[in-house]
Amino acid sequence: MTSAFELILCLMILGTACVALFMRDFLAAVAFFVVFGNLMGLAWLTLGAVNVALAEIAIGAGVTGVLLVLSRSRLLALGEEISCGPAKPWLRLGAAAACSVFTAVLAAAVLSIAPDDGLAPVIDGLMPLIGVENPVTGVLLAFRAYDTLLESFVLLGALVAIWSLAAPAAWPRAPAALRMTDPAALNVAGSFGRLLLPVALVMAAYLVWVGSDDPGGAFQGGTVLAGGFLFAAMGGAIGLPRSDNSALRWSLVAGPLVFLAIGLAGAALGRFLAYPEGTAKALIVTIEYSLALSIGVTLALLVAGPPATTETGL
Amino acid sequence: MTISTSLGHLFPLTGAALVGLGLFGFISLRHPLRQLLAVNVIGAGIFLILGGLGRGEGVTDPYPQALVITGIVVSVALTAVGAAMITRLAEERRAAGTASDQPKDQGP
Amino acid sequence: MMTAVPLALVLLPLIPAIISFALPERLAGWRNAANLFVALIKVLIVADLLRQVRSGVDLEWRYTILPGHDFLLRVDTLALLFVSLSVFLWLVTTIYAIGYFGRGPNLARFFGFFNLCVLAATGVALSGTAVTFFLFYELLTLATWPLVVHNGDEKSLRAGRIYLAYTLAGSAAFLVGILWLKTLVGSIEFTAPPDLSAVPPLTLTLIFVLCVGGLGVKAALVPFHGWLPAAMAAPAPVSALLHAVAVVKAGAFGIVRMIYDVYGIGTVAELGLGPPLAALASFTILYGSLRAVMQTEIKKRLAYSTVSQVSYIVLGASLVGPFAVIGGLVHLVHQGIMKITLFLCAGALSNRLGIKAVADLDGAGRRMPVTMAAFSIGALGMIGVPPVAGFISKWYLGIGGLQSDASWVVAVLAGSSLLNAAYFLPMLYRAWLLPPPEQAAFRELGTASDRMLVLPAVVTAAASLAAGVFASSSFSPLTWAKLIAEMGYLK
Amino acid sequence: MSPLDLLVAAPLAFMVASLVVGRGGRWLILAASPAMLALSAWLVALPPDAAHLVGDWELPLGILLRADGVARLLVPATSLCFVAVGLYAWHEFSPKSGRETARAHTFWPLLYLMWGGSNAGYLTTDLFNLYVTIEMVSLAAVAMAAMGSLAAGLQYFLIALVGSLAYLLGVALLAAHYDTVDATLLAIHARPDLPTLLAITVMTAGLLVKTALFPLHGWLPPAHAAAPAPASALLSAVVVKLGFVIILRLWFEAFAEVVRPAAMHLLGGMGALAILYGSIQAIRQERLKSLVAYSTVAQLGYLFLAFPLISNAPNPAEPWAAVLVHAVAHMLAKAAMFLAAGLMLKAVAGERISDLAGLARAMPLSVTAFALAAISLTGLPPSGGFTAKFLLLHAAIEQGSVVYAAVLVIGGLLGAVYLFRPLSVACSGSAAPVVKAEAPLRVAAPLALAALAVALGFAGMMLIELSSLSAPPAAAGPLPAEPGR
Repeated sequence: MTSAFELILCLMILGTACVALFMRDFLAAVAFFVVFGNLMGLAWLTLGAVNVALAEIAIGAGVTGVLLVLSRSRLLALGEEISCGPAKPWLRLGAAAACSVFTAVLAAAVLSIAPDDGLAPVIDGLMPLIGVENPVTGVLLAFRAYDTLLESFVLLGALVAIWSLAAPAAWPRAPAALRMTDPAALNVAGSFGRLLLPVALVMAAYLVWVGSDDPGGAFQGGTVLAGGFLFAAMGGAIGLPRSDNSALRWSLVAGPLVFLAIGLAGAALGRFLAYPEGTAKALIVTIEYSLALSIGVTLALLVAGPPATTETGL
Repeated sequence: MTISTSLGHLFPLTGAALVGLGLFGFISLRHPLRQLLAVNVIGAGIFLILGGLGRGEGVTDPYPQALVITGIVVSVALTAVGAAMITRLAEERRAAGTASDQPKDQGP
Repeated sequence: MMTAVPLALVLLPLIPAIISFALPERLAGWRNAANLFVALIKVLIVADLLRQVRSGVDLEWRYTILPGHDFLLRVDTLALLFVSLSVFLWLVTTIYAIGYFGRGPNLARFFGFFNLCVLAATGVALSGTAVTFFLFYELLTLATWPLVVHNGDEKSLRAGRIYLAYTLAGSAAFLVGILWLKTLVGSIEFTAPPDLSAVPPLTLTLIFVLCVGGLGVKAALVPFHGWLPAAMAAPAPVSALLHAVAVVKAGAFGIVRMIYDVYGIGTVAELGLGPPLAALASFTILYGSLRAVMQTEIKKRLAYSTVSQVSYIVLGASLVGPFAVIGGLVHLVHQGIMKITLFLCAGALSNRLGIKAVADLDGAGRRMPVTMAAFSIGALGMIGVPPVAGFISKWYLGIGGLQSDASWVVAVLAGSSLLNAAYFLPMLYRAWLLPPPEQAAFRELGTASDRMLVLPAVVTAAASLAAGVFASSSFSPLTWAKLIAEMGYLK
Repeated sequence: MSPLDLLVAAPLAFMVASLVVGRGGRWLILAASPAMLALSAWLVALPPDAAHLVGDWELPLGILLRADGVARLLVPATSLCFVAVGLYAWHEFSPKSGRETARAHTFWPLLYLMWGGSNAGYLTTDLFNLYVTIEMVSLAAVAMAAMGSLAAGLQYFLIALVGSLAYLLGVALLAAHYDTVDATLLAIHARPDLPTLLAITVMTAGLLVKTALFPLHGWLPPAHAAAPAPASALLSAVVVKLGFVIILRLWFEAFAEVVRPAAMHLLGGMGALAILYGSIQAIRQERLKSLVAYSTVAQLGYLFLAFPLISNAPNPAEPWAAVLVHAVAHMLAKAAMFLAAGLMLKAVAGERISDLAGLARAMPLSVTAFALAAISLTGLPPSGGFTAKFLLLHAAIEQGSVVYAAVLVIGGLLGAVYLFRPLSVACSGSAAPVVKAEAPLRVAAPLALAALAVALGFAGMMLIELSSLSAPPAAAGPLPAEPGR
C-alpha cells in the first residue's frame, strides 16, 4: 500500500517536472512547477523529513513559484517572449543521449549506496547537550551552525547582488510595486493581505517557537513572514521600502548580526559558535527569531527585485 | 534485491532522474528563465538523492535534512538573483533597442 | 670568505637607478652627478678587489633561493676580468651619455634602466652558480629592452620585438639546459665543476648544445645574430654598451663559463664538442666580416663587425689550448674597449654632424679630428695592426690554433683581418683624405657637453693603445688573462 | 579567539556594518585593511598544525577549520588583493563621484562577502561548508561581473550555477555514502567505487567550470574584460582560485588514494592546452582588458599542468609549493595588472591596446606597475611567477615529461609575446597623450601588488616551507636538509 503510494508519488513528481520544463505556455509551466514543489514536499513528508517538507513547500514551491510568475509578467510587460525555444534537433538528440547516460550512471551510483540512518545515532547522543528537541534544528543551529551562519550571509548577499543591478537612476528607490492592476483582484488581495499579514506574523512566530522541539524553525517561519509581506504588498496594504531605509537595513542584518555576535561571544569565551552550558537553547531561540525576521524581509525583497524607476504592476 | 531495499532507493532514484531531466532541460532550453527553472529541478533532484539515502529503519537522518534545508535556501537566493538579472537585461535591451541597435556582445 | 662585498658591488647601481627614476627632469644635474659618483665608486671598489684577488683572497656571498639552488656571488679572476671591463666602460659611457643626450625626453627612464643594466652585467660576471648566472642574464634582457626601444619610433619598437624574441628564446633554451643538467648531477657551481662521468655522452652533448645555443643568441653566433643589427635603432650609448660590453659579452662570457667551469676542458674534448663550436665561431667571424663589408650605414657596419669580433672569444674558448684561452679571454677586454671607441665616435659623428652613412664620412677627419683619431685607433686595432690591443688577441689566438693542431684558424684570422681592413680602411680613407662636402665651421671641443661627448672615446682609444703597448705590464688585460689561465684552466 | 574564525567573521561583520552605514560604507575599508592584514599575519604565525572544530562539535558531524600551507599562503595573498582593490576602488565606488550609486553602495558589502567567503573556503576542510563558501564568492562575483556587462554576467551566473550544482551533487553522493563530507576523514575512508568516482568527477567538472579551465573557459573573458577594473581584478585574481584550491584538496587530500594517474594527466593536458590556447587568444586581442582576461585563461592552465607533476614527483613538495606560489603570484600580479590597466584605459578614455601609445611617459607609475606584473606573469626572474615556473620546469625535466616541459617553455615565451605588446605600445614615442596626472594613492595599489609579486621571487625558501605545513601526504616530501638546521 505504502509502496504503491510512493511509486505513484515519484511518477507524478517526474511527470510534473517534465511538464514544468517543456510546457509551451510559461505560466502553466510555473503552475506545474509549483505542483511539482508541493509533490516534493509530500515526498519529504513520506521520508519523515517534516522540516524539509515545510521548507520545500514554502521556499522551493512557494517563493520560487512567485518569483517565476513575477519575472514572467515583468518580461511580458517588456515585450519579451519566454519561448520554449526548441534547440537544434541534433543538439537535443545529443543532449538527450548524454543526459540519459549520465542519469544511468548516477542511478547506478545511487543504487550502490545503501540507505541508512547515518549520523542519526551520533546526533541523538549530542542532543541533550543543547536542550532542544528537534534534531534538525540542532544540526542547523548548533552542530553545523557555521554553515547556517554563512548561509544567512548568502541570503543577505543575494539581496545586495540584486540591488547592485538597479538602473543608475533607480537607486535608492523602492522596488517596482507588486500591486495588482486589476481593480477586482486588488480589492480581494487588499482585504486578504490586510487579514493575512497579522496571521502570518503569528504563524511565523509560532513556527519558530515550536521549531526548537518540533518541525519548524527560522527558515520556515521566515518564509511565512515573507509570504505575508508579499501578499500585503500585492494588495497595497503596505508599500515596499526604499533601499536606504535604515529600519529596513537593520531588519535585514539583524539575524546575521545576532548570529555572528553570539558566535563571536562564544569565541571570546572559548570557541567560535560554541554555546556555554545551559544557555544553548536560549541562544538558539534568540538566533532563530532574529534570523526569521531577517529571512522574512530578505525573501520578500528578493522576490520584489531591484530598485526601479518605473511602476510596473502585476 | 528484495522489494523493500529496492523501494528504499525509490526516492533517490527519482532524484537521479530529476537531475538528468533538469540537465537535459538546461541544455536544450534557450530562454534563461526556463533554464533557471531547470536548475531548480536539478537542485530538487540532488536534495532528494541526499535526503532519500538518509532514510534508515524508522528514523530519518537529520544530518542530510539540515544540509538540504541549507541547500534550498541557497538555491532560492540564487534563483532570485538570476530572475532579477534576466528582467534587468530585458529592460536594458529594451532601452537600448529604443535608443539604437543593441551593441553586439564582445568576445567569442 | 663570506662577505657582502660582492652583493654590494652588484646592488650599488640600484642607488642611481632609483634616483634617476624618482628625480624630476629639472633636477637632471643631480641625477648626472649621482650616476657619475656611483660609477666612480664602483671603479674604486673593483680596483681594490683586483688587489685582493690577486693576493689569493676568495670572496663570496651565498643565499639559498630554492632548495638545491643557491644564489652565489663569487669574486674570482675570470669574474674580475669582466667586472673591471664593465665598470670602466660604464664610467666612460655614463659621461658620454650625459654629453650625448643633453636634455631630451625620457632621460630619467634611460638612466634608470642603464643602471639596472650595470647591475645585471656585474651580476652576470660575479655569478657563482648557473642559476645565479641565469637570473642576471635574464635581468639583463629585461633591463636592456627599454633602452633598445628608447626612441619609441616604429623602427625601435620593431627592434625591441626582435631583441626580445631572440634573447628570451635563447635564455629559455639555456634554462632548460641547466635544469636538465641539475637534475642529473645536482647543483652547478662554477668553482666546483660537477661530476659528469655518470651522464651519458649524448645527453651531455644535447645539454651543451642547448646551453651554448642559448648563450650564443646573446653572443650573436650565426645563425642567432639577427637581433644585433636590428638593435642598432637604439641611441649610440646603448649601442656602444650592448655591443661592446653588456649583452654580447654576457653571452660570450657564459660560453666560456660553460666550457671551462661546468664541463671542463677534458669533458669538452672527450665529447668532441670543441671543433664544431670552433668551426661555428670561425664561420661567424668570416660571415660577420663579409656582411660588414656590404653595409653602407656606419652603425650597421659596426654591428656586423661585432658579430664577427665577439666570436673570437668563443673561438678561443673552443680551441681549448693555453694560448687560445688567453687569446679569447684577452679579446673579451680588447674587443670591448676598441669597439666601444668606435661606437662612441660613430655616435658623436651622427649626433654633432649628422653623419650616419659611410658615404657621409668624407673629410670628417678635418671637421672632428679628435674623434676621428680615436676612431682610427679603434679601427686599426680591430684589423689587428700592432701595437693596438687587437693585435695581441689575434697573435695569441693564432698561436693557440697552431698549438691545438688547428692551423686553419690562422687562415680564418688572416681572412678576417683582410676583411676588417676592407671595411675599415675605406672609412679612414674617406675621413682623412677626401675633402668635406662644404667647409662648415665646427669646434669639436667647444662646450663642456662636447667635451663629454668626445673625450670618452679618446680615453678608450688610449686604453686600447695602452693595452697593446704595455701588454706585458703587471695590470694589463693580457697579464690578467694569463693569470686566469694559470689559476684556473691549465692545471 | 583564533584567526581561523576571525578571518571569516571580520569581513562578514564589515559587510553588516557597510550595509548599516550605507552612504559612508567605503570608509570601512580603512578599518578593514589593517585588521585583515593583521589577522592574516597572525594566521601565518600560528603553530604548524593549528586547527580547531567550530563550536567544538566533533567530526564527522562538525566542521574543522585548519591553517594548512594552502591557507597560510592564499589567505594573506587574498587579503592583500582585497586591501589593494579596496583602496583603489575607494574613488571609483564612492557615492559622490558617479551617478551609478547602486554600484557605489553595493560594491562594498559584496567585496566583504567575497572576502569572507574566500577566506572561509581556504580554511575549512568540510566539503559541504565549501559549497556554501563557493556560493558566497560566486554571488558576489556574479554581481560584480554584471556591473560591467549584464549579458556576460548572466552567462557567468548560469554557468556558475550549474557548476555549483554539479559540486553539490558530488557532495550529496559522498554525504550519503560515507556519512561525512570532511576531507580529512574522507582521506581515510574513501574507496574507489562507483559513487565515489562519480562524485569526484562531477565535483571536479563543476569546479573546473567555475575555475574556467580550457575548454570550459568560454564565460571568463567577456565577464572579466567587461567588468569595472576593481571587479575584474577580484574576479581574475581571487574568485577563480577558490575552485582550484578545492580541486587541489579533493585530488591530493580527500581522494589521493582514489585518483588514477591517467586522470592526473587528463587535467595536466587540459592545463597545457589552456596555456597554449589562452596565450594565442591573448596575442590576438586588440583590447587591453580582453588580453589580460585571456592571460588569466592561460595562467590558470599552469595550475592544472602541475597536477601530474606533483603526483609523479619523487619529491612532490617542490611542485606542490610551485603551484601554490603560482596561485599567489598570479593573484597579486593579475590584480595589479587589471588595476593598472584600469587606470591607463580610464586616462586615455579608450579600451584598445593602440590607445596606450606614449603612456610610458605620461603615466610612468601605472606602466611600471603593469610591467612588473607582466614580469611575474611571464615568469621572468626575479619574481614569484618565475619561482613557480622554475620549480615546475625543474619537476617536468626531472620526470622526463618532455611535453609538459615544452609547454612550460613555450607558454612563457608566448606570455612575453602578449604582455610586451602593450608595454611596447606604451613606450612608443608618438607624442605622449595629454592625461591627468596620476593620483599617487590610486596607482600605489597596483604598484604595491606588482612589487610584491616580484618580491616573492626572493622568498622562495620561506614560501616552500609555508606550503609544506600540514601538506597532505600525497604532496609532502622531505625537503633537502639545509646546513645548520
